[in-house]
Amino acid sequence: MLGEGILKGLGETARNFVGSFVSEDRLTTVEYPEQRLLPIENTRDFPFLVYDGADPDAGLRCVSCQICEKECPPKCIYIVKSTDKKPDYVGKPQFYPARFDIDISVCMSCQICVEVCPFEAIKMDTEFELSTDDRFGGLILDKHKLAKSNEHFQRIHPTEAAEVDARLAEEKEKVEAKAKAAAEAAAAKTAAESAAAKTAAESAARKAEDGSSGSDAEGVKP
Amino acid sequence: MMEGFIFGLLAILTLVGALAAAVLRNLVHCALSLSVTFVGLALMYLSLGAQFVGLSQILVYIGAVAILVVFAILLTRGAGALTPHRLIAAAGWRLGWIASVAVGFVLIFALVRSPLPASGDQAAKVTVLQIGQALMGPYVLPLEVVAILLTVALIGAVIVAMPEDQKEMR
Amino acid sequence: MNSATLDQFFVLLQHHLSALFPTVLQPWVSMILGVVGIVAVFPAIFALTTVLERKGLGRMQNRLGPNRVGPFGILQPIADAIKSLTKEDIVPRSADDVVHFLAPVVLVVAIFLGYAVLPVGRNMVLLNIDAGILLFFAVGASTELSIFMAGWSSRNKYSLLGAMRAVAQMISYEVPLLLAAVVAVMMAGSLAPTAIVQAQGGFTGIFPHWYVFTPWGFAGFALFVVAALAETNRSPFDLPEGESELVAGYFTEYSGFKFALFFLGEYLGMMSIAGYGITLFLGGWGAPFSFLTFIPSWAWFFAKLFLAIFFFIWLRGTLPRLRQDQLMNFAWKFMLPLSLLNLCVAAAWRFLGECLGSGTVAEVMRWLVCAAVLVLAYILLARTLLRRQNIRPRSYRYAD
Amino acid sequence: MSDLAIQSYLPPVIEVESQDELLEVAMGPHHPSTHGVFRMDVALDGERVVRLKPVFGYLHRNHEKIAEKTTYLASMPYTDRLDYFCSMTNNWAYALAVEKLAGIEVPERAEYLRVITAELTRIQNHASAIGFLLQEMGASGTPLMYAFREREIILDLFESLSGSRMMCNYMRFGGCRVDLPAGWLDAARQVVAGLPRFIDEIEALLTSNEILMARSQGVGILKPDLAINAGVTGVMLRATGVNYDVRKVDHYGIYDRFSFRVPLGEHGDIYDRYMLRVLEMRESVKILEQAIPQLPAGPILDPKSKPRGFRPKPGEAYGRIEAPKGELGFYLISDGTGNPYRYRVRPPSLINLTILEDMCLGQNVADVVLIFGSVDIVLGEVDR
Repeated sequence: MLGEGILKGLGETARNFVGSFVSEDRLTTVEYPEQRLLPIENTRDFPFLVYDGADPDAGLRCVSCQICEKECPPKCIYIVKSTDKKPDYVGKPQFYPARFDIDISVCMSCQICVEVCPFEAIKMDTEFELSTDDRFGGLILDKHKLAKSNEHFQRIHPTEAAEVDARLAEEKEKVEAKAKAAAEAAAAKTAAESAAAKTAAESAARKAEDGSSGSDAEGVKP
Repeated sequence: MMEGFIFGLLAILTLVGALAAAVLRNLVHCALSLSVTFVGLALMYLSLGAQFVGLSQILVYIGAVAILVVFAILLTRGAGALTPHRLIAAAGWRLGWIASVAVGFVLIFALVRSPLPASGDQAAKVTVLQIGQALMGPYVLPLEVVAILLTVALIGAVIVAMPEDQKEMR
Repeated sequence: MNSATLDQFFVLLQHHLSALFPTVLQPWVSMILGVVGIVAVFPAIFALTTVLERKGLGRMQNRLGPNRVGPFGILQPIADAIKSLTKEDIVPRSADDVVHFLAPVVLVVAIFLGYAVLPVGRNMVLLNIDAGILLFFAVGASTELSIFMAGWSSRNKYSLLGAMRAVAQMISYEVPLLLAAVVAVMMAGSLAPTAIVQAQGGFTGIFPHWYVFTPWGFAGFALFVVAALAETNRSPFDLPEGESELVAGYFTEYSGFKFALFFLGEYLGMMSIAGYGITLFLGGWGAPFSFLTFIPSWAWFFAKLFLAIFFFIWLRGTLPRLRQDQLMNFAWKFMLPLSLLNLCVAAAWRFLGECLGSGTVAEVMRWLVCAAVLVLAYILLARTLLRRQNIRPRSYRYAD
Repeated sequence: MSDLAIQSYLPPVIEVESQDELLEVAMGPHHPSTHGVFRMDVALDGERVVRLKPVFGYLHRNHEKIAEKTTYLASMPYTDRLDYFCSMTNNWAYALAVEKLAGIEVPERAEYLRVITAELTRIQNHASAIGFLLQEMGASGTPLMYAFREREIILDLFESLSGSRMMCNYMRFGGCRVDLPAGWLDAARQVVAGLPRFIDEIEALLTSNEILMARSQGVGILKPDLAINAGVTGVMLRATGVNYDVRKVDHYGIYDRFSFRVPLGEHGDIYDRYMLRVLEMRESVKILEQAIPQLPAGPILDPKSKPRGFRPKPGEAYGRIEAPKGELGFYLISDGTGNPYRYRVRPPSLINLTILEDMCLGQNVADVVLIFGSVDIVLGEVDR
């Protein structure tokens, strides 16, 4: 009560002063541009669009369904749907975004677009050094700036990307199997119509087995 | 030669300060000019070799009296406002002149009548130690009387400044 | 170079340099050299202090402090100087520009004057006058006026409040500061700083005769330190510039180089008051142990100065600030009675020394009696004051 | 609590000798210690406060109206930005309200995760509140830096869990958004193990400091009856000695499963508020020490809940929790569409701030910033 409290406090700051020379715990700052913190896997900053393969235009997963545009809380996404269609990763013809802009000066990094996207097309980036001297134009990211490869996604969020890849592969496999089965069925139908020979039917059945095992092998590959 | 020059400078400083204190319109400026005068006087004492008196002059007059004056001005709300636009001599100036002439006469009379040493250089060097011994020896009674007077004044000031309700309590 | 020449290195340098000039000019040249020395060395220490303060505070707060300009940020003050020199000098339109301009100048000049009688080493004092301590207090008192000028001329409520606070605080703490210093003056029997340092020059065994090692000296030193903190507006007495209330106190409306001058004045004031504290109680330029006397006297002085500055920084890193009325209460109800008592104890020490003789038992007796009186008074006074304000540690109940 | 009669209330009037002698000072909106943009028009008689008018709204962002125009889910990230120090508890309060409205059950594991994140939030909020209070007191940032050191560690946990340090947006109607990443629980255990050391450090630095005691004891006293009448909650209310903690009163979540105590003050001054924050941090550590080992396995989200097309049946609900700053409530009315018909936040910061003038009148101007700091507000929540 008579000054001990002040002395105790002085002792505490002295401990921290000395401690800052010997202990990591007591000197927690990181000298930013030269040193960086280890990246945390779940970190989210601003959204980007995922594309498969090498070509950002051809491989873009986005099918321009505009769900994210609608669900975005601050309404920072602007999408213009294409008039034509292009094949998606399973080969099905889909619309694609003719324009896809995100105003990251408005975006609040809430990740709701990622949650609502049924096509795994939009994901959160970890890039945060986005300062620009153009306050209006420089902070609007268009389709080309937003498009980043699946490899990038795999690098920044390995766990999530692995899950997504597995799910997509499974879906693709399902679709392919279905398509193959449909094709087989159609082929079998025509075959049965054209030639009612028993041997021909047997060979067709054998072929179908081969095909399914082949698609299995394909599904494991990625 | 050198002494004369320094004296001249200090005299000008002191006089200008005093004049400014008398004629400036803004009261705070007047107070600040007054402290310039105090500094000039203190420097004069110092140049005459009276260290203790000179330094006490600074300590007491700059450190306390000047501050007291500006505080008094501020607390009586005269600080920001300029005094009304009129010449210093406008109202009551005759009285002022009479007073200053009278004071001047008294001072000159005192100066003329007091026996001065033949030359300024002859003044004995008085050390702080000697002043202390004089105050504690032959002059101890006046010193104590002054001390009691000041203490009484201090207590009186406290009582005047005390809020009414507290005064009644005591 | 033996230790004696090293000790007197700067004195000899001054002599040799002034010997180059004709005899008539020699005293002048010698004086100018001394002034140049002070004007060069102490602002340099000020520059170093600013960066040390920021780094030291940073270390206490688990961070690095300035580290960008030069190696370990040591050139930071140069960057700061360039910044403050090139910044626009803004004078508020309604400000009283003459007074506004004069305030920082008066402050810095007055504070520099205080260094004239500060002995920074053996024979190293610019002006060896009888009433040196008095000069220090005289110029210290005149800084108050410049602070008032700054606050008043800015025509800003925060500035004026800050200046009023600062002046009231400095006047209040000048009394205990003086009374605490008087003890050392009494014992040394002189107002001259050099004489006071010499009076503390001897050694018993390996320990020096510093005043701080006596009960009255320790109490006087503690009181001096507290009053010095208040006098220089340092934490925990930094209310005049308490930014959480008054933005920046009396220099709110200053910018650029004038602001830098206030900053300089503040730190120079802190260093000069620390220097006088060292002179009065910590043996000035004397070595702390008899076997360390080979180290030059000026090195000891500056080492002690840096320690004192570090202590100030340390306090700043730890303590919150007091409130105005508490500050005043502390000055008048605690510091003043204690320093008056300390004066009596010092006198008693002296007479007890004459009465009891010089044996070891008598020494110890004297020591114990004086210490007991001071400690008792401290405890009683502090207890009473805290109890009257109802300040005590508390315990808490819990609900389940 | 019931023995405190509710009376009609008139604010105290401080008598002054003359109105002309008053000095009017506008503290803020750009004042260093107004925690953002807040203004106090203070009338001073010398250094004594005789009138204080709080002016806020500089940070008004239309939160409630925006929420009524968007889907239920889209409001979740907006709640992060109310009290941006404690997004986890904001999320929880909103999720709780919607769960009540729609009758959604929360899985066991998600309840535990909510408790863990909420108590971590409480610790970092109280630590920073103490730091800011001492900053106001002029402690040159040391306690604040220590508080931020611990806060960073806790925010690291939040980032690795939810992806963001402050704007977590972690909770969903019927659970939480994502499950724990690998190694999170061990990291959390380590953090919790280090917290008592930090609280001891803060206490050694501050609790027995005579200057802190002198500055805060007997300053800014709030009387319990006024506190209750004004609807003050949280630490502010408990410092007056009223035993009211929504965790104990409302039995929300799974708080009944943990043993913890509610510290109570008796003077209602700044020191009590400071000490209560310290003691509550200790209690939160206790809860965390119980909750982390008990965390069960299982789903984290009600399987019936879906992100899109959420339409609760018509009705109304009020969900409230003990947020670090007091009782945080969300009142929702649904008309069966995808947007709430009415969305109302009960912000503890705002309601605790309403008695600012009562606490400040007659005090020294230097204490005003201190009293203001001891309320612990975030302007984002006050202005919404």
